[in-house]
Amino acid sequence: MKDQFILEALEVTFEYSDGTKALDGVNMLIEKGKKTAVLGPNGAGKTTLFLHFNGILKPKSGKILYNREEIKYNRTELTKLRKNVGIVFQNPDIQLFSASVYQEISFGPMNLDIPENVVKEKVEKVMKQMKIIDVKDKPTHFLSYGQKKSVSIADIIVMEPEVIILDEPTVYLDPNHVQEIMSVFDKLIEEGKTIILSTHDVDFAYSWADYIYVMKNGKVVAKGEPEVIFTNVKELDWRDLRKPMLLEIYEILKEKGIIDENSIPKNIEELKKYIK
Amino acid sequence: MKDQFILEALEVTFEYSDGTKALDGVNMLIEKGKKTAVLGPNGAGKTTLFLHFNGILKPKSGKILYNREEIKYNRTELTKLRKNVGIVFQNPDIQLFSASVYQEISFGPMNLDIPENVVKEKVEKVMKQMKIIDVKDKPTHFLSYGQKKSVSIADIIVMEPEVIILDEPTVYLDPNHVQEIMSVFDKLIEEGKTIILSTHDVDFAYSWADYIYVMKNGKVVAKGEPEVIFTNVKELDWRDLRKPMLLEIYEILKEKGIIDENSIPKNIEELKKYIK
Amino acid sequence: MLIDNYSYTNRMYNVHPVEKLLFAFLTMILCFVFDIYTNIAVIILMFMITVLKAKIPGKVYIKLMLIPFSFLMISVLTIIINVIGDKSAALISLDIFEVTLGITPKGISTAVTLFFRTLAVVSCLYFLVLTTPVVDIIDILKKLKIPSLFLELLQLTYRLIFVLFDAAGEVYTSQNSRLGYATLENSYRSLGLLISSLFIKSYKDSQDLYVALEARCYNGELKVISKDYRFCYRNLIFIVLIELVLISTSILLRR
Amino acid sequence: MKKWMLLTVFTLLLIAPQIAYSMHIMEGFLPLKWCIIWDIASLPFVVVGFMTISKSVKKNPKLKMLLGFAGAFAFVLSALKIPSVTGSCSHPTGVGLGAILFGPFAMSVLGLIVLLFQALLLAHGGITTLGANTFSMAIVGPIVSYYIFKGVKKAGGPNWLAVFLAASIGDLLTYVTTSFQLAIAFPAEVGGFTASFLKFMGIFAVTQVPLAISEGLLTVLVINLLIAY
Repeated sequence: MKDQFILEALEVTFEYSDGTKALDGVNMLIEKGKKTAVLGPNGAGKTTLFLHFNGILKPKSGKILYNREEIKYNRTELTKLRKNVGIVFQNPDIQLFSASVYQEISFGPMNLDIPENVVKEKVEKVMKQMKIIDVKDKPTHFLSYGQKKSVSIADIIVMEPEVIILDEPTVYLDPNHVQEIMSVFDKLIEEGKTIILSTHDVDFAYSWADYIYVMKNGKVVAKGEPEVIFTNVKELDWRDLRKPMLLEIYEILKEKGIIDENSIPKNIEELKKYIK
Repeated sequence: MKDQFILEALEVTFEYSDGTKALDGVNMLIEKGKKTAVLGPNGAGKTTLFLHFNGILKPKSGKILYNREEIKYNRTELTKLRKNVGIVFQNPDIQLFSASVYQEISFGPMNLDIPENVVKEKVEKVMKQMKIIDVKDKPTHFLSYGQKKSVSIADIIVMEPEVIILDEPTVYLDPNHVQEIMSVFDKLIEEGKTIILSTHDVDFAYSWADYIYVMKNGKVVAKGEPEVIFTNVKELDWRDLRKPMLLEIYEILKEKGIIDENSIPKNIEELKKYIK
Repeated sequence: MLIDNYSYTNRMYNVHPVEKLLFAFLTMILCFVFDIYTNIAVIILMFMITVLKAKIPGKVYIKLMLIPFSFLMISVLTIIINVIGDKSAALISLDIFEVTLGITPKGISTAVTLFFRTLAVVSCLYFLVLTTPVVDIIDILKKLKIPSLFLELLQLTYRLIFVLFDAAGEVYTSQNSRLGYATLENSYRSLGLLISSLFIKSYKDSQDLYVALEARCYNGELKVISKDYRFCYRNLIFIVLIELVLISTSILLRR
Repeated sequence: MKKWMLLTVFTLLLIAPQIAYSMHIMEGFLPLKWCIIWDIASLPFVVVGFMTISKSVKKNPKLKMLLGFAGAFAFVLSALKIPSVTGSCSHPTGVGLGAILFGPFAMSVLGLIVLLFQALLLAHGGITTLGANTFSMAIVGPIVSYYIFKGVKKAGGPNWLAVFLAASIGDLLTYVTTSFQLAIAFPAEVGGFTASFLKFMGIFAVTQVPLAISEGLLTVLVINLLIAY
């Protein structure tokens, strides 16, 4: 089963033009069809790494593989790669360039030389999916922050990428909106897409992700399944990372003998079930 | 004990110039020396209300009281009010406007016509307090998000206000940083200051606040002490507000008879203590 | 921004933008060609259409009409009042030092014509901008074969105006909260800081925007799909009719 | 009669501070002939500016986004209020600042874009007077500012002086151009163009000189802060 990894960063090192080392020998394997969360403090290199995954940045050394093949940095190959690996940036205000929601979303597919009538269909479909069909005729600057975020996600989904990378998608959103967006992602996962996101929210990452990477100072400092990474990894620096609350409580309950050793809960429902 | 409220909003209504009703008869009493959290979805009117508390916005009807006196909107009175009621805004990326950290923090006290050497002392002191002394001479746009946040808090603390209002202070910060900031606030509370903050993070609000207000659509829809508001208030719309995880788990444990009815834990340590 | 708000929410939002543009510009030309009566008719006509058909509140419309009024008043008065040699030709005159200032009948008639023509043309502009969003206007320009780089700059500028406007607002509020505008001296300093930080932010954001577009396969051209509009023949006939009525009555009433 | 005159002068003074809002020649004010003449006069400058921009954008695609931001920046700048010594407020033109930051060629195109949006979004200026306003504010002003800035620097003048003179004289020459445009379109009955020009200049001198100085000071402040970055 060697073809399960859709994206791979192998020993990737990157320096910004001012000499700051942003990535320092990063290895990261992204499993196809899975939910991967990247945790880590500000400035750990998460965004820089993401920009490598669709060829915006080129590693100084090391390589990036998409579907087991090293990516090439010529225009045709890059367009193909960027069609398949979409990035939703953190601040929708900077990602949105058009005052019209409709035009904004049509930008990506238009660059792929898809016929106009097909683009129109795709745009309509994705607007329904993201529940922004009612702001179709509104200018971008009329939208709330949450709506802008939805548009910026639609921007990417409309291109039907295989991998969707999200930089801090939950920041500034209210819980209600976070849930709405997450249910869209769940559907995408069902369709076989791969999702990678960075976040500061350990509780969220713990119960959402299939696999977690922790980065610090341009390095991967820990990786593993959520239950494993937060319980077993000794070398984690807990000053940067809080333990998920659920896990802390689980450990207390385990200590008091109320819960079984082997049934680590991923959410509250599971916790309820596991308590003797 | 009638003088315990330092800020009061009484039946405050506000409309933006385009006619949107942002506040609709808001009543909010802020107790002196206490920690108040304001919860609610985006667009609920939290920020608009905060801008009333230091006189940036003037209510269309209703009134704002500071120290039991209705605030007046002339220059001298506003200056006094704004010195005493400081607001730390949400996004430090946008809000900081100076070339250097020192210049940024000294902006407020300089406007208060404090002699320059005194300003210098105050700025140094607050930089130590916020642990940003090592970035003193750096341009603000070179800082990490977390450092920018610390600077934006220092901006306000340096003016030594009686009330500090924070709009979503924990968003996008590392857990480590959140804790650091919170310990600064704890010290301020010990000194008798009053702190108000808005947040989306119910877990955080639950264990941090002395008193919670919930806003929606420009109205206060619920208020009370944390333990009370999340357990007793039936009419709360739980689509907008999640129950704090600790409380959910407490209820499960109570149901299973593992924890006592009357010992509602406010944090994990308490939970640990209360489990039989 | 008031005008921008209404351009998206008015009742004529869905009318084909070319129809609206045609109507506004044809009428504008008539304002220049014909005399004061035509102009007064246009002022009334545009008011009626904008307020009754597009449902722009009358109060808003009048408030907007007052914006250019100070320029109009000053300029018209400057044109009316002249240094004159022959006092007898003047209706009113006044000696200040050695100079005689005065107003002549001819001056008044020029000024009155100018006054009404200006208001009439302004009414046409208001009809256009209050009913037609900038996005649509840029779309029309696209059909006029204007170089695409220029249109892309228009498109970007329009969007970014609001981004920077919000940013400027946030900085202003933050400065105001910290007493930045308490005195005149403070105000200058604060405004200088605001402008320079806005410039830096613009520069940084432009870099980030480029990266975000690159990630969506940007290849040097901002290709997008425009909204579909269909011409409405009833509207077109209506436009032709109104213009014809304006032209014929203007010619007939002219001696 | 004299009372009536005094009243007029009084009203004039009352309105005067507001003229800052409207130094753009308003929509419909110029006769059609002059609208077209100024359109034609502006065109070559805009075309040259546009070609310069085109060439640089081809070399550096990032520049397009930067120009978009620059246009938006200039627009937002002109919507800010400068507090004035007289207690009233005025709007910076940004002519000098723009010319120093972006150069006079780019400013002809950016200026045109800003003026178009001012007409469409704020009803300042207009479509028929776009050419005339472009000529005064996006061509004459920036060119004058730019060469004064370069000239003073070359002569060894300090930076602040170069910036101050560039911004304030650029501002003033914008008004002079506007006066010229109004005077040539509306010559006085007696004295013709010259008399009319002096009249408009007189009005502008009263209202705009303090504003030009304010803008000069502000521009110095901004440039100094930018250098500090």
